[in-house]
Amino acid sequence: MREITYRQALNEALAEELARDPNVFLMGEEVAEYDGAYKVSQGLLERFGPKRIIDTPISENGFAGLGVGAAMAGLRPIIEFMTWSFSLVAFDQVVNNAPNMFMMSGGQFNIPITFRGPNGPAHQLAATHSHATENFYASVPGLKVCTPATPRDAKGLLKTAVRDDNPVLVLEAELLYSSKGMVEPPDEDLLIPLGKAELKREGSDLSIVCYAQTVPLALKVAAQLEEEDISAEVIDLRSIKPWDEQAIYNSVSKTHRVVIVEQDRPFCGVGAEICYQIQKNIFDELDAPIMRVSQEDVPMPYNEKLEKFVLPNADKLLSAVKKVCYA
Amino acid sequence: MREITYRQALNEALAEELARDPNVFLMGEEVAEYDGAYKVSQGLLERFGPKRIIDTPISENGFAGLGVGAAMAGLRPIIEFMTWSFSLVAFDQVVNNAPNMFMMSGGQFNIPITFRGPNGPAHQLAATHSHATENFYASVPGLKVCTPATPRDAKGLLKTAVRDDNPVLVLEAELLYSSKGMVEPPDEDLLIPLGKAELKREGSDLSIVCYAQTVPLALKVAAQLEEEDISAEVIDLRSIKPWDEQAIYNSVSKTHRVVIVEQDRPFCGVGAEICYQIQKNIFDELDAPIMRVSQEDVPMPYNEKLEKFVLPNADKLLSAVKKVCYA
Amino acid sequence: MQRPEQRDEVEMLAMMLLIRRFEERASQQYQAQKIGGFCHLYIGQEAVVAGAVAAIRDDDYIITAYRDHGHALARGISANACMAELFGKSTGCSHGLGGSMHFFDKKNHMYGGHAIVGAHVPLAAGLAFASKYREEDRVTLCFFGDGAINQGSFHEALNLIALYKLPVILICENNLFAMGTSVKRSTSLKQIVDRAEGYDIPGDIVDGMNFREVRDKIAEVAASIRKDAHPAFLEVRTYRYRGHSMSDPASYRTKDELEKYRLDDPIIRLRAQLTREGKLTNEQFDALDKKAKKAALESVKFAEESPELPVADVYKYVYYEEKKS
Amino acid sequence: MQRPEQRDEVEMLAMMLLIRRFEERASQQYQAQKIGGFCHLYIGQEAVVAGAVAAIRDDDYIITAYRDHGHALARGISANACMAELFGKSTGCSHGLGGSMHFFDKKNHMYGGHAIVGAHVPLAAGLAFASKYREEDRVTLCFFGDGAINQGSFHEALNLIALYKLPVILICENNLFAMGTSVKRSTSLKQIVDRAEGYDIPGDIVDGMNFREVRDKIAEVAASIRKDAHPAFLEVRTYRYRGHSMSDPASYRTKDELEKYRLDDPIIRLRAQLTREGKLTNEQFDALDKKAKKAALESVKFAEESPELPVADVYKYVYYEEKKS
Ligand SMILES: Cc1ncc(C[n+]2csc(CCOP(=O)(O)OP(=O)(O)O)c2C)c(N)n1
Ligand SMILES: Cc1ncc(C[n+]2csc(CCOP(=O)(O)OP(=O)(O)O)c2C)c(N)n1
Ligand SMILES: [Mg+2]
Ligand SMILES: [Mg+2]
Repeated sequence: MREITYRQALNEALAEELARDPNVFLMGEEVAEYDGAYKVSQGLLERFGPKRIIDTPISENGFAGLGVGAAMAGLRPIIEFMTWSFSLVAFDQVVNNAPNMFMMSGGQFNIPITFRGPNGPAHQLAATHSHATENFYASVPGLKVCTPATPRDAKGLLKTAVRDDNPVLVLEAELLYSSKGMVEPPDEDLLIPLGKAELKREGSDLSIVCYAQTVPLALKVAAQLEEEDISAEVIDLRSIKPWDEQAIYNSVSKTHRVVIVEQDRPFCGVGAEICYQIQKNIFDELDAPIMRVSQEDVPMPYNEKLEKFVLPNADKLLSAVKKVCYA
Repeated sequence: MREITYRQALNEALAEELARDPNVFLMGEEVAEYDGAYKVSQGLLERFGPKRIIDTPISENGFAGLGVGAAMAGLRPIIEFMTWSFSLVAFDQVVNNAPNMFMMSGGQFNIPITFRGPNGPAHQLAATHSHATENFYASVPGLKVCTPATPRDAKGLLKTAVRDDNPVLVLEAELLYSSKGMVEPPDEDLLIPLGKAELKREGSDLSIVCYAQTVPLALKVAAQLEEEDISAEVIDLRSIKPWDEQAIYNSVSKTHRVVIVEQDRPFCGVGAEICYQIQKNIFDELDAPIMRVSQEDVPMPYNEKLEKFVLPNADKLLSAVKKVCYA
Repeated sequence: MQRPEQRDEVEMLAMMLLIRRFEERASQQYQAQKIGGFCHLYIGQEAVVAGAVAAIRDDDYIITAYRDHGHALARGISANACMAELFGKSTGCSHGLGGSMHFFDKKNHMYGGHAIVGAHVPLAAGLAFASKYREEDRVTLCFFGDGAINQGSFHEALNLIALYKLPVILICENNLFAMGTSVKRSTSLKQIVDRAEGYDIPGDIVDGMNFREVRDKIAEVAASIRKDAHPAFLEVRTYRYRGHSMSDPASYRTKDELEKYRLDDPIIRLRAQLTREGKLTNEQFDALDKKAKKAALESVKFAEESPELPVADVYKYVYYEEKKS
Repeated sequence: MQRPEQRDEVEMLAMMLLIRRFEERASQQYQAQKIGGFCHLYIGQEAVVAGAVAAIRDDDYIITAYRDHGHALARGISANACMAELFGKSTGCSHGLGGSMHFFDKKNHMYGGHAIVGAHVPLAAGLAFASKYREEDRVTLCFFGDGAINQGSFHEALNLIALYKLPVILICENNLFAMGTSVKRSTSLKQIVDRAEGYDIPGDIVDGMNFREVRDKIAEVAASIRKDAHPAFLEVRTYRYRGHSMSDPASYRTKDELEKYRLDDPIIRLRAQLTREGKLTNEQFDALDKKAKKAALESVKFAEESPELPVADVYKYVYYEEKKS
């Protein structure tokens, strides 16, 4: 194991999958000559050449669709959205062509494509550039959605995504690109399955369910809670569709209290679905209502303080935990 | 009061608002010379002329954006999507430009626009043409979303939408276009506020929350339940964002049991959000877990029997009700 | 000019007859409510796809919009599999899950049947990208309507296709209308082919009522593409005799206009050409037509008698899971 | 040729200086982390917007992309309001809620600052639609980059604009790059202006480093549009001296290329023209520059001292509710 950044981990995953399978190619804006807008594809053009690392014009709908078509013909495209906010102009290709083809063709055309890029609010990018898209995409049947929180997960989930025979969306956490963590050496085949949550911290008083950028937040708050003698269990979903129902039910059956902390919008957010399933499946285990911490339901403001106010944060999480614990 | 169809009711709403305010215009594919793909705009070209009833090329993204721009300059556009499935190619304009402009401009540009058209699965239109888009759009801050179930609501909500100073989406129920109902005569100003649910039927054993195409379904099942001595209260949300929390809480505080029946996909669907809020706000009133009936989480198949199997239906609703009642 | 792939003209006339007779039956069955959803007929446009298919190889990729019955039949999908698809049966070319607008057949390189206007043009770019990536000399034929050229996806795809020099023949089946909207009312151009100039893609106009002209033009372009990959744009002028879909009375055009085009019927034209050249007798033509009618009728029987999928099978078509042995 | 709206050239030179000095300060403040988010500088391109604004009326509509500081200043928004916006303060032109990429000012008919590439071109169509609807003779100026012309929204908007004959001047600020991608690598065309042919919109190429050429061309086009509404497309060739955004080292281009353009600097060029014609002395120029520097410096002070919005105010900007009296 070595310590590398989330960005390097993604880069290694791409390099390994490109090396492993000649049908894999990477396409997107500035992925080749520029080494990626966020440098995730650094060095790949040099190593794999312009046939497999391909710069595009600013045409998300066009190249997302090109990827789906190439997948129909047997290639395994990795399509980078510079950020997932820009996937909104390609929405129809991602939600109508990629996931429906298998059903519409009666099982003849599965689409082994990976869409990836940074997702969620970064820092003061304002309303058009701060979309957390996970609830949009997780609601679409036929898509799979994963949201790595650590370098190891970033690598393992991305590699799994590329090898999956269906459309998989890797929603990376831009604010974690420079964060570090321990990852197996490059020659081992690190594959992390979709639908397996990770217990990040054991606890007995309540369960905090989190993913992506909210994982470090949950861990920080859990440490704070310890000082107040509240023992929080922290579970990282890692993938949102499929999600690991059993892991959550096991935890909640132990703690009987849940807070879900998510980075998306509140209305019809990911946490709403998880809440519904928990109360449906293990209603009698709940000693208190489930609480969620998410963005405020407003377009993202540019101003730094207002942005912080809109995002999920430690104060909000603490107060939700306390409500749930003293309920 | 007279009996008219849902389609006529929409047509009257358009005609009255066009007559009332010269800043209102209607734009979309086939709305003028063809009288509308579903004949909702019948006769409007003849009455209001080509300056105000405007046919477009097949360019949803273009004319949705044109509408937003015209609204910035003070007009009040009504943009018809031939169906909401086609709004997916205009997604960025609807979710990024229309609702964000007011925030991004620091309150200078509100966008008084109405987007409307038929929403949700119709009949055997298969995966690309059967989208129920309410959870996508309701999750976007800055948008308002309404879903009329009756001719009277169709008229009253559409008129309210056109007069609202913000982007309002009217998701019409195509399968109800030919259904009939009593509506006030045209010269009265029928305005139905957003965020007011309607109690469709009183009951004491459980609350069925529904909207749009699921309202007739809920009423049918409630009648059946009566024979089995289960008294179901049926509440039509009418608008999904904002939605009438108080009306639901009042009903649930009486019945202590809830089933939500929706026409969209299950994952992160509208019902998930309502469930979250109910359990969060009146947890102690619940005697059983909340159940939802929605589509199966699969792309829509063409085959008629399979489509029926995927959609919410009476059997599923009945079985959900029974689970909730005997829980 | 090379035309290595050309198929027998009488055979292709038979194919055009099959398309027409098949669709007449489909129309009847739709009215009898045996077919659901939307149903868009191709009648009148048969020479376009017949000419195209006659000019290319069996392993070239074909992709089109929702008006796809003709393309599927011309590509070699049986009338039975097509009719069964309309009936939603498991023997349909898309297993009864796609319906009229979503005909697929991987084996015959028919890549759909796509119902969102314009959204399949990027897919065509991807098919052609894959053949170029694998250094194959396949050509991708992408068919779309005159209404599709105003979609963003069309635009983005054309620029990508031109930029990457992809082997695609972009075939605009200009039947003068998109639903009730004439080209004049949808497009800011004197002629559609001019749009190709905005991407530096070579363009041409073809008479889509003339099988031979379509075939020869496409054969010429395909040969050039196989030598050195590049795109081409063809505006093929044609006409649909029926309404946009089964529910459209087509009152936006005159009877006279329709009659004018009927006189130029592509089947009658090819028949006359062949007869004049002594390659086809009246008896032979009648026999072909009889055969087409029979095949169409039989396809209805086949579709009716075919089994439906068990409803719970629907879950099998959400995610593909390779059976690992 | 009529040029009724032309503004004093010395005044416009002063404006170009203000834009440059303002952005130099913005760059400094960004590095000092007083400004957040993305920040795209316009330095080098000043003659484009200055020439455009000099040619039109105050009540014409202007809309542009995210590289919008120059457009806002030229339109008459104060340096103070612009800098305060960058600082996220309530005195900013968008109340501190939009930031660098989203400058708005209704009063000055500055319709934004839009950050999704290409997505504001349909908005421009809407602005022009509204003026035509109300029978005003306003012109809409829509600025966008060379990278935007490959977006679907650009395409759909151009077709609508041409079809409805809307009074829009489409101004492509071709600065040769979209981030690190040169026009040659993004567009299948020899020259960008050719894309306008695909819509039958008249197009022209303008030297964007020459204030007078930009102004005269736009004045001419605007006058023609006011007489009889129609669109026009101008490819304005310019250059940005800085990287794409503050975080871009711009290593995709050579120092030589940059130096070549710097020699052609739009401010130096206009200054030389005016000096040669005896309309401006060196002393006067220095005074103008001093004034610009002072305004830029003062704007920083203004922004720093301006109040922020109370955080809970964020809820006020979700839905507009008219206060009924
Ligand atoms: C994005 C989108 N918008 C609208 C529709 C509805 N629609 C289906 S076909 C059609 C007309 C298309 O005309 P054209 O491209 O000329 O093809 P033709 O029907 O003439 O074969 C329209 C508007 C759609 N399917 N997709
Ligand atoms: C739809 C979309 N895709 C990608 C981006 C990221 N992006 C921002 S600016 C830019 C380059 C635009 O270049 P150009 O249009 O030439 O304008 P310039 O920066 O040169 O002024 C890109 C790719 C975006 N904002 N929107
Ligand atoms: Mg057509
Ligand atoms: Mg540029």
